[in-house]
Amino acid sequence: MKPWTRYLYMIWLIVSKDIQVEWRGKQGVPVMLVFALLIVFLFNFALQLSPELQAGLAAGLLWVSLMFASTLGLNRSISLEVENKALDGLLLAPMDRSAIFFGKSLSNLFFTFMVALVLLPVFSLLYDQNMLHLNLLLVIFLGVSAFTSLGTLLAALSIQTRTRDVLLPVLLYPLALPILIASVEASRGILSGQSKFELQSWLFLLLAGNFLFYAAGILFYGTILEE
Amino acid sequence: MTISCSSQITIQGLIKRYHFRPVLDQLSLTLDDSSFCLLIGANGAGKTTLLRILAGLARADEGEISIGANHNFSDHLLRLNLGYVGHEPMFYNDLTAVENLRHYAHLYLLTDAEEKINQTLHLTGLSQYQGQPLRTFSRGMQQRLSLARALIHNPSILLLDEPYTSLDPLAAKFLDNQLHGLQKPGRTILLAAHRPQRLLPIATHIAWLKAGKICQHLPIEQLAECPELNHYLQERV
Amino acid sequence: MPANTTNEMLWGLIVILVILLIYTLSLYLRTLSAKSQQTKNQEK
Amino acid sequence: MTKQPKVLGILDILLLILVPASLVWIIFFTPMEAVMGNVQKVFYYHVAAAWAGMLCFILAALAGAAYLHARRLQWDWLSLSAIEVGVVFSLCAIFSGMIWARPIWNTWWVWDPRLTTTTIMVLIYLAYFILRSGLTTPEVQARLGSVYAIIGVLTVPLTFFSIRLFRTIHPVVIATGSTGESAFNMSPRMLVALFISLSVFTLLMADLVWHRYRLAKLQSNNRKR
Repeated sequence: MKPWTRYLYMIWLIVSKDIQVEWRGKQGVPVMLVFALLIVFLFNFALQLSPELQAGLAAGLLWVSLMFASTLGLNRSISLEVENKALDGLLLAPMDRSAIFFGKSLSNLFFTFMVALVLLPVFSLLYDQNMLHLNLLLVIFLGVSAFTSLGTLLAALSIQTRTRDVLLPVLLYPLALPILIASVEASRGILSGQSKFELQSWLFLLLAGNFLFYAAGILFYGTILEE
Repeated sequence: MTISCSSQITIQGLIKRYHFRPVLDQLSLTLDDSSFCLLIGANGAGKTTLLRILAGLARADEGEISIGANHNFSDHLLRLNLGYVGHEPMFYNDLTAVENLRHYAHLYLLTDAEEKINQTLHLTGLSQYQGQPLRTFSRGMQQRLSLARALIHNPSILLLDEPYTSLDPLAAKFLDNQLHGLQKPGRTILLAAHRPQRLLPIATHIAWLKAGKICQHLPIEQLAECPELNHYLQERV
Repeated sequence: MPANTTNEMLWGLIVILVILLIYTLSLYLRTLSAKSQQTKNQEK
Repeated sequence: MTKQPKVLGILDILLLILVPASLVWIIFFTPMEAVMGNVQKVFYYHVAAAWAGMLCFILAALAGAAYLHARRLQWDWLSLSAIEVGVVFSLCAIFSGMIWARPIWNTWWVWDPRLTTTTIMVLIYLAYFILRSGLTTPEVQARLGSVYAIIGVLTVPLTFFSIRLFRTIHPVVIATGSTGESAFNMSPRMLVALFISLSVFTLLMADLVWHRYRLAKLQSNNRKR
């Protein structure tokens, strides 16, 4: 097996293991989905959103509920590994530590993207706005990918503290703010019919975020996990 | 896909600090090929720290470790030849025993994964429990499965961190004759034990970790010549 | 005719100086307590 | 604990002279802004504070990288000190910016990119202290703190550009240029004032970080016993 295929194979092993555990326990995606919908209803009553006003806020609401839901997923994903110190098992495996980072962040990305795919039709119904654009899916993919890669990295930090995963939102949200802004603005642009060209700067920002956080993950995940 | 290299472990000047205190202070130790060494020492003497550093789970502040001729200790391919059993079983509660083992078999790039899984399950006497999720396993059974995980890729170096803790007498007996079977030429075993009495007949060497250093490292036969160590062992019965 | 905002100017500068002063003070106090802690340790 | 080094003493005294001198120069020797009046004079200290804060966070990230490489705790003390002083300077910049915005836009808070970025940086680095207090062993505190400090400083450009972009698309009601914009058509005297403020704050930063470093060293030695 050539080094590259072995590296990708390891990443696939971690992702498939996470999917297998999720399929068996069903503690991840359903919880995230219900939590996201809960957030939407809470905001609806809290902000007394009138129907016509809501259309503009749909993008913002989508991303805030996605952000909170994916935080649950990030915490579950890391506490899964720390439960029986299964993370040591991964550290014992003959692979570079960055493969663990890739595996975990891709599996987080996969679960959060699943939640997003279910949320979109629900939002379309709630705000009678067709939200099933291909461009929107691309923006959601880029935004969620940046958010979950940064989240995976910070979850490895927060899990080592005394309060375990309570600290993740405090560490994650200020750092992830640009990603949230870019994603909401890009989604709002797409929903209001702007072409991808007009949203170029937002997409570039999302790409930069992705690149930055994946690079940080590769560089520091090993350092964070090593004792 | 195993790298053939003699399984001699040499450690020089190993230092590891916690809260500024050097838990391991200029520790040096050489485990020659195919030896079965008992690592004894008081609680908090650094036995677990040493084993975790050797397993690549922790990083030494200073010092050199080389396994066989390979000096690049941090090369992750070296871990193909390393088995480690810690205090925790390192499995996923939602998966069954065989799924957990299959996960590790793939991680260690085994081509004959299924056959190896059945083999190690049989060796550790867990064949009939293989379909059950791990959360239903007792501490003893989890420990056995952990040993199966450490042996599945037939490593030439085996690190066991107090495998007897919280085992009932039956499981302890079971582990004894398994340890007997583990010894083979080309495999080096380092076992950290809290009460090493029962392991003296099996082991070939004994190393005493005190004050961050290996103060005694001698073959079992010469145990009589070191009264201090003997006294320490009597206390520990 | 420029607005008469001298007060705001003074307030702005004062805010910065006050924050810096408070921080320097806290730094000084913490150093004192650390030093006394150190002498206590040395006696032990 | 070693006695305070001579240079630090000189620096303290120098600052005791320079700070009031810079204030006098700003208040009396710079022209009054045609529209805003005197409040514009807060601009020099406001920009200098933001600049010193930014410098601190960059220094902290470099010290963090040095710790990860050399694993000497001294680097971590420097990183911690730089972040603490950086947060103080950023707070100075935020509050002075708000007081400056008050008479011009009669709102306390205006979503100006620079001001908002500084506020988010304060949030990021408050999280740094929360992370450190959640960790028990000093070595782990240093290692994870350094990683977080580096990630923190890497996201600042991203934060700044996303907010600036957000601003240009949703301009604030009275778009008379943000608090820093008027900095470019400055008379020589104003430039001198800006230069003085920047250098005074840079010296002040060095002084405070050095003092905080010695405190961190002292506290660390106390914990060793």
